[in-house]
Amino acid sequence: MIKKVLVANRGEIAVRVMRSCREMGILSVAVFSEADRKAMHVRYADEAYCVGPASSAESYLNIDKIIEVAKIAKADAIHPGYGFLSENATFADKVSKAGIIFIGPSIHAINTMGDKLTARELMIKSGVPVVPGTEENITDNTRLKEIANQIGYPVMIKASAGGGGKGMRLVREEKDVISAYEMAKSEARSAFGNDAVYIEKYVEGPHHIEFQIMADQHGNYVHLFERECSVQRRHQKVVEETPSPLMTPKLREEMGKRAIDAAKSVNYVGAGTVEFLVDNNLNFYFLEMNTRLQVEHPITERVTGIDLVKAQINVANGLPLPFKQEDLRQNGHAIECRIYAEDHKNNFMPSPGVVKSISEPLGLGIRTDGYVYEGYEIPFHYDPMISKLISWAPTRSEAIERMKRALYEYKITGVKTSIPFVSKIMEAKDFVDGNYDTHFIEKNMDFLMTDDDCSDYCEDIALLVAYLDYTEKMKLDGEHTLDTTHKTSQWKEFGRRKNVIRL
Amino acid sequence: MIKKVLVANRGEIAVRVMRSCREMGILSVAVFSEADRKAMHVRYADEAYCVGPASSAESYLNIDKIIEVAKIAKADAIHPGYGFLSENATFADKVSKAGIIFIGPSIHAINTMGDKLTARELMIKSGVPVVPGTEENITDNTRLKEIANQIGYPVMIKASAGGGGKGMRLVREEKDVISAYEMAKSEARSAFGNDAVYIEKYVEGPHHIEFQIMADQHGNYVHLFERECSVQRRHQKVVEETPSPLMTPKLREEMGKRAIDAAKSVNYVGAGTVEFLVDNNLNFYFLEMNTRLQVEHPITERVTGIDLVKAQINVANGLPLPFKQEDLRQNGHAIECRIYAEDHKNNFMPSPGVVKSISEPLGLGIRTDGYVYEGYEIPFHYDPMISKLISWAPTRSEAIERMKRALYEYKITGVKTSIPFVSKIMEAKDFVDGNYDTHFIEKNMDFLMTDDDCSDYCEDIALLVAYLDYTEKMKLDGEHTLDTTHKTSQWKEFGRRKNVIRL
Amino acid sequence: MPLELKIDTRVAKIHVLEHVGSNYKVEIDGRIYDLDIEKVESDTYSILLNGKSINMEMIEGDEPSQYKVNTLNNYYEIEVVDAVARYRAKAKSHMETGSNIISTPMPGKIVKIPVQEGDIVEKGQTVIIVSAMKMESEYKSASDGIVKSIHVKVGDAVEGHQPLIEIEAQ
Amino acid sequence: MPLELKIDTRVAKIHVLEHVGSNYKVEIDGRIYDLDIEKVESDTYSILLNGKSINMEMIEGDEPSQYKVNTLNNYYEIEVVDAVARYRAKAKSHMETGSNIISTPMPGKIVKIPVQEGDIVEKGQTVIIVSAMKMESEYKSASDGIVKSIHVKVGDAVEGHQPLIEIEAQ
Repeated sequence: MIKKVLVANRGEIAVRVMRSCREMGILSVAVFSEADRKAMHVRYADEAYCVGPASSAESYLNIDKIIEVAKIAKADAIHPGYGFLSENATFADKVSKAGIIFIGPSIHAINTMGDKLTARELMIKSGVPVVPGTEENITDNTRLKEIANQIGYPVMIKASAGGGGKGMRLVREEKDVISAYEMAKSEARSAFGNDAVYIEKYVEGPHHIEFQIMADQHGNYVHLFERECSVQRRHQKVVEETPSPLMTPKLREEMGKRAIDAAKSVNYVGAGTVEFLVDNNLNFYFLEMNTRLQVEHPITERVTGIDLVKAQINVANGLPLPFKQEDLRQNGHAIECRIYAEDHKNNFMPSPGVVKSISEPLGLGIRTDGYVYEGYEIPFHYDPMISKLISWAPTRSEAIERMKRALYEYKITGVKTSIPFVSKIMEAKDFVDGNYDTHFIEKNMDFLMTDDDCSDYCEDIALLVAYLDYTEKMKLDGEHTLDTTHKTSQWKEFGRRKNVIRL
Repeated sequence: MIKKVLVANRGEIAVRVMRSCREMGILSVAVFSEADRKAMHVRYADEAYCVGPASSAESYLNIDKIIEVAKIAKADAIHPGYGFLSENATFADKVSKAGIIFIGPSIHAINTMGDKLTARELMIKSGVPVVPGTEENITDNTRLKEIANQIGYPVMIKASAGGGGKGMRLVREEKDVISAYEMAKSEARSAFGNDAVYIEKYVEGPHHIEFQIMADQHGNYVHLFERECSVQRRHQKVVEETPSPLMTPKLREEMGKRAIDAAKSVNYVGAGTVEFLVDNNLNFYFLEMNTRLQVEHPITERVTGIDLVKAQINVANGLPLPFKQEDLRQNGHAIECRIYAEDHKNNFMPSPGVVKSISEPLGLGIRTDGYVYEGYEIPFHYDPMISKLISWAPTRSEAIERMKRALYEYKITGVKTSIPFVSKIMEAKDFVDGNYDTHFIEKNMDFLMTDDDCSDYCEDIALLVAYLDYTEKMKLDGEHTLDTTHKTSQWKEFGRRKNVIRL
Repeated sequence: MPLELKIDTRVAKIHVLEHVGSNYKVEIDGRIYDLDIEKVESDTYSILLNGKSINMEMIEGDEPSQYKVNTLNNYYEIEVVDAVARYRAKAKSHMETGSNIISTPMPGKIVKIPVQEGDIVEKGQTVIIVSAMKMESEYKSASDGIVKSIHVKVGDAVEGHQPLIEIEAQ
Repeated sequence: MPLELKIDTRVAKIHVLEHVGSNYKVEIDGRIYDLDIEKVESDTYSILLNGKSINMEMIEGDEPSQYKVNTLNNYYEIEVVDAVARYRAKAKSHMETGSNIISTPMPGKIVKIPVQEGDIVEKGQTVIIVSAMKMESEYKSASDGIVKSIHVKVGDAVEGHQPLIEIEAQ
């Protein structure tokens, strides 16, 4: 049985994994970069070892160093969290070869799902629907029209070497397909030096819906229902919820079945996520499988009551899943808002810096998974996500109301955060109505950027309080400058100042 | 419909009520004493009004002043919380007469349940079991023996004017009953100047188990299952859990039914709690009914998923309960630990003072209901309870493990708290086994008071860190004393100090 | 001591008329307010105005005279203008005349510099791309002008508020 | 500068042998430790000792030289003994010789004073009952003696650390 787990990660997910370890009586080992000596996961762990400089490539991605630490610390197992080495087959392989349990699926599963083309072919073979299209390079106009007709319009022409929207063209009718094809090719050539393009069905009003799956080493597979992740900005998820407002019981059953098929096709073991695109007519298509824990796993934990990290560790220990598909229920509704250190009013610029003060929302139906604390300096080397706020209630509308209440309570000063932005999402009509797809943020950007108006007196009072604070500050400065007999500690002095406004 | 609620309370319960108001879009009005200007409920509310000096009698118990504020603020309703005026029939009456909704039961219900003797008689009439015995003053030995035999040994002889254990005698056999009676009488005479005594059945291994009930204005009654509250110190609850480890489905059904009978006997409306004593043979006896929300209501909320404050407000609005008995489930297991500002190593002495820093436990399955914040001075005028920590998990043992993990994370400095004490409760074998009654704390006191041993190096490191902190502090003091050109703000300076150890 | 305070383009004058304990009677640009103001945390104030409970975070900016203020729904940047601050502001604006210095608000790494010294640039043209926290941000020229000097090169790690590129406005 | 530190009856001597950044090699009463010590919050330290991650809260006591230390499982009271502190301690102990002053650690209200000036009291005898936070606490004499003076009366509100009753030890 696993007695000590090295967590090869940082930030909130490292702390989250260690929480479950602690509950299971398992010791946790942190690794940290030189920039992270004061990070919460180092403080939270039972043991902590430095694995290199600030740059991720030299620390959190330093496979050999991390395995060396695992050996020194005599860790039985390594949990990779998400990001960093979590979907790195070489890492999983080296961990296993070092005689340490990798808490995740097999190398084969990671490799297969990590390669888009192989995964797509396997899904077709396994009867899991994929976005209709072809990965082949289309070289002549006849073949182009043939395939486009076969798929059915609208279609998307995409550069094989593509990314960032370059070399992409949406085509709604046959008459436009050739000119679009030529423009895409030419754009691809100049952008990537490679003019290979392929065609895919264009999914209208696309919803990003994923299924959590869990499998043990004994061939038992379950899905833990869906997560609706369509609130995205630049393919970055911002808000997730479960159940999906789009979902029907029939579709859930069908998609859950296909998600399990996808997992079975690679003999999947552990926790994984099958991502689908779903259109407004409830057609769904396999997108990819993430062979690790997801950022948004807490909403699934909240409605099913299952601790997914504990489940991962139990599976890694060779235990059978303690629940069957028919035991699982979606109880109520859960929403997650990701809180980033960013300035949404300034093009969502990341906002690292020192957290001056923080108070998390408390009370009924609220969970926070974070890692920053007062006085902590958020480093600029890593992801700007500060925390995840999860609300739960029996109904969706109550979960939204509760999230708004929690966001009202959540105070972080020193760095700009996305709290005001996600608060506006909770008020956006399309979101409240559950009537949204991946275009939601784009479509509602004007609303999301508008501040609610404060009455006239707000500004006046802000001015007054600034005035009082400044006056008091100048007075204190004066006192300290002149007082040369001053003996007590600055810290103590700081703590003692209670009635500071003495104009 | 209620649009604005005045919360006639302070501390965590005032904030907790306001949270639900906020989620419902209802404005909240705080009242505060002069000692509470900076209290969290004042900051959290939409409006706040001072109702008098620090002394509760002149502020939080000042009925006329509170009603006056409710009128000024145009509040539609008053929520009394628990304690203070929550079970004061005069208050409920005056509130109603002022045309304001009292969020609680009728004056008749408060009055009836507030009087122990009347309540006892009504329960007997309603078929709710009470502790066998008589409230009559026993004046002769024949009657004494007769009643004792009728009740069955062991019996307890109690002074009618009694309290604090004075004039109480436990009698296990008939041969001792007369001498015990005479001693009790004589003790009562000298302690209270009144030698009236009565007999009650002595409940062996007593469990304090209560049922949450909820009723609307349309005659619908449900119970929301039990709470086990036997972990008590001097009749003060310390830890509560639901389900009770003692409970059986049959007993739950029977007690739930009787709890509803008790509520029906006074045409109860709103949230209330029926407290029972249960012995080891699962006999149960009515103790009293609390006609208000209880401190420990969150564990019921967690396993049923129902927001009891919202339910109270909806009932006050005249809405029917949205659930029936058969809709309600106990999902998983919840435990609450009360966190007091007290020094358990010093006879549980209250420890008011300034909270220097606080970090609440976060993550899966944890709820905190508190009200103190960094820099807040816990006043000595009121209750020393800082917060309530609630853990939930699918099973009891996992809920205990999770509570231990949360207590590990919960850091409060500046005041002494009961965190170490309740942590030890979570480790006590009797508690872990679910094998405890109201004698638990008394019985386990030695264990609860023992610190887990730290290895040798702990003390050495503590010494070293004290040394470094002191040296650095003295150095900083020196700097500030001599630096007369020092211009920047002390606050800023404080925030900037990052690498303070520069020996 | 009546002080001037700036918020956006507004310049406000404040007079404290009465002050007992935490209670203030003040005049702000001719409007009279009765307030109860308490500092409750290191940078948080609780304000009661005719019963209304208002919370404000007052975060000191780069200078002690600058504040970033968060209210429930709004964010303000306020500057207290006293004699010292006024002098500094003057000196600064003089220094910057005709010059447009690009800097980042945070540390990061230079990803791309699509201009060279001497290039003519338009207002809004991207002159440098900096990566921080897994995101790339484009910095644009605030005016038409000529690239006067470039202080960094691709791959450099930079601190926040460090001059990266200077553009002379035309 | 080697200092003495007191913890209960133990007096410890500390020597810092080497110190680079946050890394220390120290000798504490003859034992050698290699440690990485960082102050992470205003009164919290993170310590790494051979990989073990240890957290300690160092809370300043009534004097800057006094610390209340919380570790995961333990609580210590530590006093740093330097020249100044030693002098103060001496003066204090001199002043208190033969006298036993009852005071409370917190504010409260006097509920009962079951003794009168001149009464002979035993060690452990309750001499005053104070109520705070809805609880009554009994304060007892630390030694046999005579009640020398009573500074308060029933009903008085008292501050913490205020002398309430003085008992002359016999």
